[in-house]
Parts: sequence; structure tokens; C-alpha cells
Amino acid sequence: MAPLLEVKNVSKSFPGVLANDNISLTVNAGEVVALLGENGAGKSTLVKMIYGLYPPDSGEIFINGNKVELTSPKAAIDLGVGMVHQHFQLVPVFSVAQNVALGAEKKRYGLYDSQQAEEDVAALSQKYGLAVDPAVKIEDLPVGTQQRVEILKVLYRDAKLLILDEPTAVLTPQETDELLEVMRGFAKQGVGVIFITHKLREVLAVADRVVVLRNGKQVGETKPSETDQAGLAKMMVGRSVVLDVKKELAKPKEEVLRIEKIVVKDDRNLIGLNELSLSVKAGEIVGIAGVEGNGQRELVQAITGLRKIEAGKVYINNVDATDSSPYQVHKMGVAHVPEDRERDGLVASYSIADNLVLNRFTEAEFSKRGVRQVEPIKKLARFLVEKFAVKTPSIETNAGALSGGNKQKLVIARELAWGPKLLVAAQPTRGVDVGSIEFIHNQIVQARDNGAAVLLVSAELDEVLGLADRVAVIYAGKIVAELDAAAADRNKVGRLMAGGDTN
Amino acid sequence: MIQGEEAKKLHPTLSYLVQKQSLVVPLIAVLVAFLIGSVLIALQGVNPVGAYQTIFNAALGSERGLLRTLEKTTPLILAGLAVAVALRVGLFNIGAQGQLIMGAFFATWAGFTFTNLPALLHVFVGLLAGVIAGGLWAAIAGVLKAYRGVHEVISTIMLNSIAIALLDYLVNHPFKEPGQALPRTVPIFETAQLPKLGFVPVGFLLALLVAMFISWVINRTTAGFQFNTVGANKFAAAYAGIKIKYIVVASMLLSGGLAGLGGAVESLGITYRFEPAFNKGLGFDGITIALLARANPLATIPAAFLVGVLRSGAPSLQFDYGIEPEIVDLLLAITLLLVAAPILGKLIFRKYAKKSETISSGWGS
Amino acid sequence: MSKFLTRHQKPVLWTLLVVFIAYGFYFWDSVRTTSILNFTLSYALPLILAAMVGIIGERSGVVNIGIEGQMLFSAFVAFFAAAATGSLIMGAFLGMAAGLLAGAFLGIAAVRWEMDQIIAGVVINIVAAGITSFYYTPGKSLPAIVPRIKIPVLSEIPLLGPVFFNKSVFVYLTLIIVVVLQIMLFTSKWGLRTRAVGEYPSAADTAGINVFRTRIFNVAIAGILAGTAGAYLSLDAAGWFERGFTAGRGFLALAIMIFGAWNPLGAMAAALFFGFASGMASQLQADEVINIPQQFINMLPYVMTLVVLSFSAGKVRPPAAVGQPYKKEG
Amino acid sequence: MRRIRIAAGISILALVLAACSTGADQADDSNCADAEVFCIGLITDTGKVDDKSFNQSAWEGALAAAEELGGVAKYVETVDSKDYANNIAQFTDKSYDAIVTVGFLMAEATVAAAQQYPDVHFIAVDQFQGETLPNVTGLMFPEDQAGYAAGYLAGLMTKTNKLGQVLGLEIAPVQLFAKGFEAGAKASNSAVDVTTVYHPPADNAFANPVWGGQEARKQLDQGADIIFAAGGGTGNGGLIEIAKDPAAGESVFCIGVDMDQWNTVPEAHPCLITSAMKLITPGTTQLLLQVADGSIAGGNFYGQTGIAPYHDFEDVIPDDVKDAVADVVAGLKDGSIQTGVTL
Repeated sequence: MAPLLEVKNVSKSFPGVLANDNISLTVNAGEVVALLGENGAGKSTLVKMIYGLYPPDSGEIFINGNKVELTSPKAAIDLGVGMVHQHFQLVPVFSVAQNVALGAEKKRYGLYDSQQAEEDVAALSQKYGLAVDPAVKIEDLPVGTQQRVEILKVLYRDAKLLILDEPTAVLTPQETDELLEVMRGFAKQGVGVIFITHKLREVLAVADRVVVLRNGKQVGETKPSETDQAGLAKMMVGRSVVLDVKKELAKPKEEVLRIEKIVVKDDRNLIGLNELSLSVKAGEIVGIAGVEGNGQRELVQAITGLRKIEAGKVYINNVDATDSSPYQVHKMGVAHVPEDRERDGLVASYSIADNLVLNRFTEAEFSKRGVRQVEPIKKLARFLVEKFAVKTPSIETNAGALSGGNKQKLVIARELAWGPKLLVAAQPTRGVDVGSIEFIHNQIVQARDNGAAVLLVSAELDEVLGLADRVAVIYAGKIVAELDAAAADRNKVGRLMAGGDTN
Repeated sequence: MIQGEEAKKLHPTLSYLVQKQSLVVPLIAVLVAFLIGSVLIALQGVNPVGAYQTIFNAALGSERGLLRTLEKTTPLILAGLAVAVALRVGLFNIGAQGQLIMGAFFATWAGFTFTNLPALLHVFVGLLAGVIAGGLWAAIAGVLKAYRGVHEVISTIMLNSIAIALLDYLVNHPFKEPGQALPRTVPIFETAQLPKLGFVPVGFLLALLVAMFISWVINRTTAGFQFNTVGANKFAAAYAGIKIKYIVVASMLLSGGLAGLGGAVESLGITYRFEPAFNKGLGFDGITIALLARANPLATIPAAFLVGVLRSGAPSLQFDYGIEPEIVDLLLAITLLLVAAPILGKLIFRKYAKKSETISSGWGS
Repeated sequence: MSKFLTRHQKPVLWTLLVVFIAYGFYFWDSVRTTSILNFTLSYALPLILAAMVGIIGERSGVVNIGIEGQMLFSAFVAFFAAAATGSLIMGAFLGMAAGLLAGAFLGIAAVRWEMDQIIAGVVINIVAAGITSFYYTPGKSLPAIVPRIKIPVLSEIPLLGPVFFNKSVFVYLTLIIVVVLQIMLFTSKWGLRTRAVGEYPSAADTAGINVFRTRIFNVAIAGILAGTAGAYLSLDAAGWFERGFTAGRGFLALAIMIFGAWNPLGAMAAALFFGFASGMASQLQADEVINIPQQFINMLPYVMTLVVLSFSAGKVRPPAAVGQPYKKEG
Repeated sequence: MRRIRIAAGISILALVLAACSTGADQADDSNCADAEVFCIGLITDTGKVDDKSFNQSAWEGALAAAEELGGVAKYVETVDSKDYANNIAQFTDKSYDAIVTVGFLMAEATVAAAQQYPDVHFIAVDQFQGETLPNVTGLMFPEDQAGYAAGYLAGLMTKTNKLGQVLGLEIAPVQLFAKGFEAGAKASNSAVDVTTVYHPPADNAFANPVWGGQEARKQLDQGADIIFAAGGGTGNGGLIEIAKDPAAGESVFCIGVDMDQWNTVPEAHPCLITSAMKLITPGTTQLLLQVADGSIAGGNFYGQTGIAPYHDFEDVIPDDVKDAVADVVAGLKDGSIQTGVTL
């Protein structure tokens, strides 16, 4: 029998990048194939071609032994390919059932049959143990549940090949384990699964086979039984990597950030932070662990002046910063690495130089009587690009043209350059290659050692556990536990993240 | 941008043109528009070469023609700047017309109200009155946008209609010229008149200076940096500590002030009084000009000049050939289409063509 | 039915209130009430259709600022085609075809060429103004008038009968379009896909929906409605064509669309509000009951719109992806 | 390559078309400087020459004069009201003998040009000349008298005692028509009630037939049986709407304005009993002929006003009404009847 999917010698290039270079991949029915590689290795590009989102430049794709032209997702869906995207592809104002049915609607009296769709979704969610209320709007659901909807969407279309692109990034360890179980269940029912991740633990737990990509090239194929974490890591990065962050023991000094019972509303005008209290001292890194959507964003925005605080107080260096604007907070010595650097942290159409003074353009050095001082700005830019090893042809290049890792270095460079007293870093290594991750981690530790207080928010539990001196677990807008990093283990924190009790 | 290896493969001249394509494309767009226009003219049974000759002769061939062309160009530069400045901040000021007529009226008002002012001061007071009136009128839309979330396209459309009705009342009742059948104000004092230097109206020089000043503000000052940042990425602007609401109001104030100045220059330099029929359509031409100029302040000068030449030459076209003056609107529309649609750039430069960018924003707040 | 009532409690209550008040006035002064409401509907009609054009476009993510030009162009074509062929039906048909053409242009420019949507709309406006003025020929007139069709029974209802059920085919067509569009947008497969494309195009794309095709199709179809509005203006409302006589209705329609929160029925209510305010303005002038200069009465609808919007805006949100050309990443 | 060919194709097409073009049927004005050739130039208000209103009337008058004199007539339409001077200059540059400027908006530009070109005679339609210049003749019309006569007729014809007026922008000539109409109606029928509605202030106040139709409909609905529509395209929209009424010509009538609108708005035939005319066409022709024979004088010339023929309604209107109206028209002419209208 022909394999479910056979990709032969596929290449794809984007302006300036060869994203996939002569890659071949086979997936059989009932098999979980892990696609492993660091960010930018070309994993997403490969599966997007299988899903019909891009046409390959060269190479062939076979499904059930037939050569296919996947010109659109529709063509792929019709051939039984389903994909759960890394960025959820759900319409926020639609209900679960509407999202699931979208594109494969059933009709009654010529209209979309919403009742049928809701029944179908309910039946599916029961069958696969993916509990979700079909009538609820997506924007009212936590991310973990949204992912279930994404999976239901695929199941609704009777997919024979299921692609999961970094599905565990937004899950607690327990939820991750459940998802891995679900994946095994699919495989048992004869579905072929492509599982994209950069987390070695998960690969070893679930995959039948592992295909490793690096810089757009296929560097190897192996089986979990024939390798271990270190071996996989070496294949993935091309050298042996230090997975742990090297750092001295923290020497906390005076308190820099004190949050007293703040109440903040989220975008939907519901309670986002519910009387949250927290304290961060100079010379320590406090990591916030939690499942995304439990108030991390609101917390960061409340501290940095981007979100209104309804009740409670925020003190920075014992000065009341509760109703301060982002500008005032910045002046108090707070640096902010925003979670969405593309949206908040950078202006893509601006040069690197302008981005490096994005929140400092009024400083006397860069502005005299309202006139921008171009030379000092350029001088600073040249210095920072050098110091933070930003790879760019020139400081005049638009920030939008940089790679994810370099964009992030740009933001980090800007925020650390002026010696802040408090660094609020949200998802500092999201979508960043391993080399840059190491670099950024070292910079954060260095900032701590120079006496800054650091508040680290990350969806990557490993990052929080590895980098933080103290771990605060956030759940439903509250800090439910604070643990010494040394005392925090994955399972315990995971249970707390899910709202469970430690005892 | 073409960089490195790829550029080397190209012939140097071609490579230069590719670099300068934001300049080359509009020029070719104008040429192609004229070519298409010549077909339309020929279909009317008129020799297109003669027709174009007539336009340019009338608009540029004599001192009188030049004067009229420059007079027409002047408010167009300012109206174009008004729309362009707002576009920089991501606001679509469709109400330049209303702001312009408010400016025209209040400049006139200052011109006939204050007595015994020395000439230079009186002109200045008149212009200032126009700027303030236009600016405040636009600021209403700015405030509604910033603090109440009312989209500026809607509010400025409403404000246009309100301005027309309000001014109609003012020239029909409190400020109507006594003994005149026509609703209009009395003329301004001579001290408030903007003079001409030969065939160059002083207002035109003023408009050039203002365009250069605005260009400098946008590109060189921290205020301009804030405008651009809000326009380019308002999330990043908020993150960077820029007070977006304040910038929205300030930019509308500036935009309206520029439109108001356009009206004021018209009143003090050409019409010397206010009449509702004057200033018709100038603000809407400002939209065309700002879009032709891709919101670049300096580029509004040639764009406005093009419109000025065509508008100034059109009546002669009718005189000489009986072709209706609206042909120039068709020419402008085709030019705008070719400048804005990426077709032309792709046809000429193929894969080296610049990607089109969106310069206006949708309704999304 | 009961489900409908519970879901749409507020609008239903408001409608009932308005109808109740209208009948109150009807019993007080039936002639004035009926005539003002007649004015209201005929003033609102092209605005309603134009607002539907805007809604279909924006619900699928395309800003249409060229409605004004689309209407003008269609009105021009409808009038001269009717005059030339001697058939109103032919005129209306070709007017709609002209609208389709203008709509398709916007769709292709905005979607295929990724042209700035607002510029594309402005181009339509200028081209339409230029063509209709340049190629205008005097001395043409319509072969006939658009007949009124009295609907039996319904037209006998006091107030509602004469206002709604003794009108030309354009009125019935518009009312049907609004209701059908309201139903289609929220309960049909097409509506679901359209809204998905306007809210989150990549989600629609990955669900196997062709975003480009959906947008072009919708904007082009909406053009037919703009064509209908244009045909109504020149064939029915005015009975002739005058240069530039759409007079900003296309822009006003955008305000109405936003006022109506991108809902067909809401936009219809907003358009009726404008028509009513305008009818009242001329009525106050005619009756000379209050001694206010007519200019102030006439600016009332615009001022009220600003006031109402400044209290209600921000509560409704536009389709999330409106105005952004959809580009596949990479 | 394909693209280059297309571009080349377009240019060749353009050249071919250019070659085919005959140079248009424009009047030959190359020898206007000759005393033999009488050249008439006309500049419209910011309107078109085919406006079915005063620009068109004046242009027809100019054409008639040109034909009579075997001369040349040409027009330029003004788009921007600040181009008046320039548009006049186009004619003076070519040594035209007489220039007609249409509309009161052009008053100042006309006087200025007249001072600059004393050899050219200007006919200033609708422009009152406060000071007399030898080479400017203001062609004025007592619009109130035309309105009065039409109103007098309407007052006698109404069954409901309700009259309506659908008007353009609230400016002097329109106001004179409207007030004259009201005065005339009251004079013939003291019980009559006249509704007066001007178009809201806007650039299109004279070009909004849609609004005109809607307003006329409203006034009909409210019982008006004769409506005076005075406001360019806006008024014409009113006429057409009234003509659509099932009772048009039976119990519902309309009255046009400026020229005999029976000729300009055929759609209004079912209801149009008459028009309140200012006879711009004959007035213009008359003055131009005077210019040609040198008998013209500066200052103001009052043209004729009156009401248009009843056309198809000749038999509908009772004879005693016709006689009474004829008496009023005569009385207005000889001054025995005053309209009493002031602005």
C-alpha cells in the first residue's frame, strides 16, 4: 500500500531565503511523525505546502500514491489533509460551531444549518474527549479550549492526515500530556499525524519517527528508540547546546516593583487581574508561569502603563505608578520587552536606528528643541547593533526586513541599553532561533547581575524554570503560588498552572 | 529595494531607474494618462496635439496664464498638505473642504473687521484667523475620534455639511453685504490683501514655504516622528509612550489649519471677500493631490501644480476646440489610477517593482 | 419566532416604539405624518441601497469609498440607456450592469492589484464624475415613468399602506434586498463565509475558502446594488440625469453604514432617520412654526448624527480586517 | 515585448484618430478683429450651457443674434467662479465685439473687464449696474412680476386653496420669483395658503432634482394642487414629479420658471400650465443687435417678463381666468399693478 503522504524533493524559497531545500518526507497511516527543528528551520513552510497554502518551487507531493497539485487549502482539505495552525485560525466573533463548520457548512432550507452544526460539534467533542460548548464565541474561550476547536475543525472534515503546528506552545504540561494522548488515539484510528515541535521531551514521548530540519535542509531521520534528548538537540542545532542557563545565585536587594491587589479589566471588559499582588526585588528574576490567557498580558500592560488599573496600587521604587502613562513609567526606569514585538515593539517601516530610539526619541541627546538629532541616533544605533550582534546590512535597513531573532535582539538592545531599574520581559524568546535564545537569556541574566529587577513572563515553562530565581504561578488573574526556583518542579508548577492545589 | 548581487546584474542606468522608481512611475503615469486622454480627445474629433498645446499654452504660455495657474495651485498645495498630514497619522480627512471654507470665511472676517492695522500685520491676522478656524473645525473631528471613537471619515463628512449651512447663514444674515442681492460679505480692507509679485502670487510662495516646513516637521522633528509612528503602528506608538489621543487631535488641528490656510490665502489673495460659491471642490481636490503625492508633503507641490495647470488650461480647450473642461478630471483620474495601482510599476520594472503599500487605514479605529 | 424575539429584543422594542409614535402623530395629523414619512422613505431609499453596498464590501473586508461614483455612473448609464432604447427596463438593467462593472473594478483593484482601497474608491469617484459630465448629452428624456404598484390589502392599512405599499418597484426591491441581506449575512453559508473573510481572512483561507474570490465577488455584486440605487435616482426619483446629482449620497451612506453597525436593518433605520430629519427640516421651513433660519434646521440631521455617534461609537466595532489587502505570508 | 507593442498600438491609434479628426465644428473666429465680422462670446455662470435655464436662454439669444447678423457666437463654460476674468479675456484677446456674461455672480468681473476693454460691449445678464459704464448693459428682469402673474393664475386655479413652491438656493432672483408668486396668489385669492421651501444650502442647490421631486411630492401629499418649481435642476425635478401624479393635468398642476419650460422639460407636459418667464433669449438677442447697430446704451436694460403660453391647457383654463391674468400682465407692464415685493 502506498504511504498516506509522500513528499519528494520539495524546495521553496522566499525573497532572500531558501526556506526548504530538497526535502522529502513520508507519512504512513496510523503513524505519528515528528517534525523537529528550531525556529526558522523550515518546518512551517513544509507543512504549509502540504496544506496548499504555498505552491512548492520544485518537487512533488503524493497522497495515497497519487501525485497531487495542492493549489489551495481547499484542494488539500478535499484530499483529507487537515491542519491545526500555530496561530489559531479562528474567527473570534464566531461561535465554536460556526468556526468548525466554516468552509464545510451543511445547509437546510438553503441556509446554513446552525443547529446541525452545533449537534455535530457536540457529538465530535464527545467522541474524541475534546470538551467544548459549541455555542460559545471563540473570543470568550481560553486558548487551550481554542486549540480543541482547531482540532475539531479538522476532525469535522474527516481528515486522514493531521498536521499539528507547534500545538503544545500554549498548553500546561498536563494539557500537553493529554494532547499527546489524543494524538496517539488518532494514530490508532489510522490517521497519519505530522507533529511539529521544538520540544525534545514531547518528540520522545509521542513520535514513531522523527524528521529533523535545520536551516531549510533535512538533516536526519531517526526513531525515539534510537536516540535521546541530547542526540536530538545536537541534530537540531548542529552542535551540542547547553540547555540550562548558567547563572550565579541571585542576590536580591531592595524592592523595585510592588503590586498591591490590582484589579484590571481585559479586552472584553471582564476581570483580567483579580486583586493580584506581587513584588520584585533588584537583582532577582521573578518568572511568571501560567497558561496563556490567565492575566499575563494584563499584568505586563498594567505595570507599563498601557492598561487602566481599576483598583489597587503599583509602586516602582516606592513611587506610586498606578495611573502613570507609558511615558512616565519608562521615565521611572522601567524597560519593557513586549510579548508581540511585531505589533508593539517595532515599527516595521522604520529603520533600525529609528526603532532603537522608539521610546527614547525625546531624550535630550536625540532631540534638541523638538528637532531630531540624526547623528547621535545613528551613533547609538551603530553601537547597539554591534553590541547586541544584530545581523543587518545597515542601520538604515527597515526593521521589518530582519529575521525574528534579530528583531528580538533589536528590542532587547533598546530596552537594556540605558540601564533600566526594572525589566519587564514578556515572551522574550518567542519565535527566536536557539542561538539568539542563548544570547537573550545571557543578556537578561546580565541585567539582573547589574542590579536590575526582572519580571519574566513566558509561556515556555522550561524558560521560566531555567531563568527565574523565583517563580510565581498565575491562574485566573491571581498569583496562586510563589516558589523558589530551586523548589519548583515541572509537575508541581503544571498542576498550579491548571488551577490545581499543591497539596 | 534592490541590494547586493541582484543590483549588479542590472545595467547601471536601469538600476538607477529602479532605485528611483517612486519618481519614475508617477512621471510615466502622467504620460500614459495623457496618451489615453489623447484617444478620448481624438474621439471628439479634435487633434490631441493641438489640444494639449492649448492647455499648456494657456496655463504656462503667458504671464496671465502663469498667474492664474499659480493662483490655482496655491490652495491646492495647502489642501493637499492638509490631507497628506492626516494620512501620515493614519487619518483620512475627507473634510478638508469644510475646513477650507471655514478658513476662507474667517480670514475674510478678519480682513473686513479689523481696521487701522498695518498691512503686513493685517494680512498675518487674516491668515491666522483662517488657520485657527480651519484647525478648530477639524479638531472637532479629532476630539470625537480620540475621545469618543467616532470615525473621522464620518465626522468630517458631517462637518462639511454643517460648515456649508453655518456659513450660508452667516453670509445671509449677520455678515451679508448690505444692499446686495447676492449673499456675500463685504470686501476685505486693502491692508489685508495678499499682494502679487508679477505673475507670482505671494500666497504661492507662502504655500511653497509651508510645504517645505511641513516636510521638515514630518521628517526631522520629534513631533513628526510621533505623527509617523502613530500612523505606521499605533500599538508601537502607545508602547513607546506617545500620547495617541493627543497626537490625533494635534494632527487634525494641523491638518485643518493647513486647509484653513488654503481658504485664507484664497480669500485674501484672490477673491477679497467670501461668497459660498468660491472655493468649490478645493478640499476634494486636496484628496486627489495627497493621494497622487502618496502623502509626501513635498510631492504635493508637483501634484498640485499638475492639477493647477490642467484646471487653468481647460477653459481654453473649450474655447479653442469646444471640448468640455471635464476632460481634465478624466486625465487626473487616470493618472491617479496609474500611480496608485501597482500595474504600471510591475509593467516597467517587473520583479524589481516596489511592493504597493497601504497609505490609508481602514475603519479599524 | 420567540427565539427571534429574545435575540433581538432591543431592536424589536425600538421598532414598536417608533411605529407607536408614528401612529400617534398620524391620528393627530394624518396628512402631514403620511407625507413626511413618504418623503422619509424616498429620501432614504438610495441611501439604504448605497449603505448595503458598503456593508457587503466591508463585511468581506473591502472599504468602498467609491459608492458615490458607482451610483453616479450607473444613474448616467441607466438614464441614457433608457432614453436611447426607449425602455425603462433596459435602462435599469444596463444601469445595474454599469454598477456591476464599477464594483468589479473596485474588487479587482483592491484584491488582485492590492491597491489601496480608499484610493481605488477615490479613483472611481473621479472617473465617474468625469465620464458622466464629459459624455453628458442634453435633450434626452425618459420614455415613460416608473409605475407605482399598489399592493392589494396591504396598501389599505392606514399610514403604513400609503407609505410602504403604494410605491414603485424600486421601493419593494430595496425592502426585499434589506431583509434578504440581513438573513443571508447572518444565517447563510455565503454570509458566514463573507463575515469570516472580513473578520479573519487567514482563518477563512485555511478553512478552504478563497478569500480573493469571495471579496471580488461580493464587491462586484454590491456594485449591482449601487447600480440599482443609481437607476432609482435617475429613472424614478428625479426622472432625469443631472451632472453630479448623487450629491454626496454615497458618502452619507458610509456614515449610515457605520451608524447602523454594519447591519442591513440597522443601516436602514439610520437611513430612515436621515430621511426623516431631512423631511422635518423642509416641513419646519414650510410651516414656519418656529422662527429659526432654515440653515440651522437643515444642519440638524448632521449635528444629530455627530451627537448620536459620539455616544454610541466605540460600542460597535467594524469587521476586523476591513481595509487591509489580504496577503498570504511569505 | 508585448507591452511595448500595446503602448505602440495605443500611440498609433491616437495618431490615426488625430489625423481623422476634422478640427471640430468650432465657429471660425480668426477675423473677429474685422469690423465686418460680428463676434459674440458668452461665458456661463458656474453652470453648463445646456442647463435648461438661464445659461441656455442667453446662449440661444446669442445664437439667434449671430444668425441674424451673419456673425459668430461661441461660449465658454465656467467651472471655477474665480476664472470669470480669464474666460472673458479669452474673448477679448480675439477682439470679440460683444460679450455676454450670464449670472449675477459675474457682476464684478464683468465691470472690471469692461473698464479694461472699452471697445468691447458687455451684456451683463442678471447683473444690476449701480454705476453706468458706456460699454456695459445690465439685462435685468423684474422676476417678482413674472412670479406675480404666475401666482395670480395659480390663485384662481387652485381648488384646495393650497399652493406650493419648490425652490433652489435662497438667493435674490429666486426670492423675487417666490415672493412675487405668493403676492400674486394672495391678490387673486385671499384664502390661499402658500408653502415656501428652499433647498438646503449646498453646492448642488440648483442641481438636485431628486430632492426637488421629493419636496414636490410632499407638498402634493399635503394638499397643494399647484406648485411653482423655481430652481434650475432642482425645480425641474419637482416638475417631473408632479407630472407623474395620476391627477396631473386634471386637478394638479405645475408652473415652471425662467423660460417656457414646455420646451425644455417635455417630461412636465402633463402638468405644466405655464412658466413664469424672464425672457432672456429675446432680451439678449435684442441687446446684441443693438450692439451691432451701435444703438446700445450703458446702464440697465429691463427685459420682458411674463408667463408662458398655456399650450395644452389652453382649453382647461377657463376664459375668465385667462382674461383676468392677461389684465394683470398688462397692468404689471404699464405699472398700474405693483407687486409690493421687497427683499
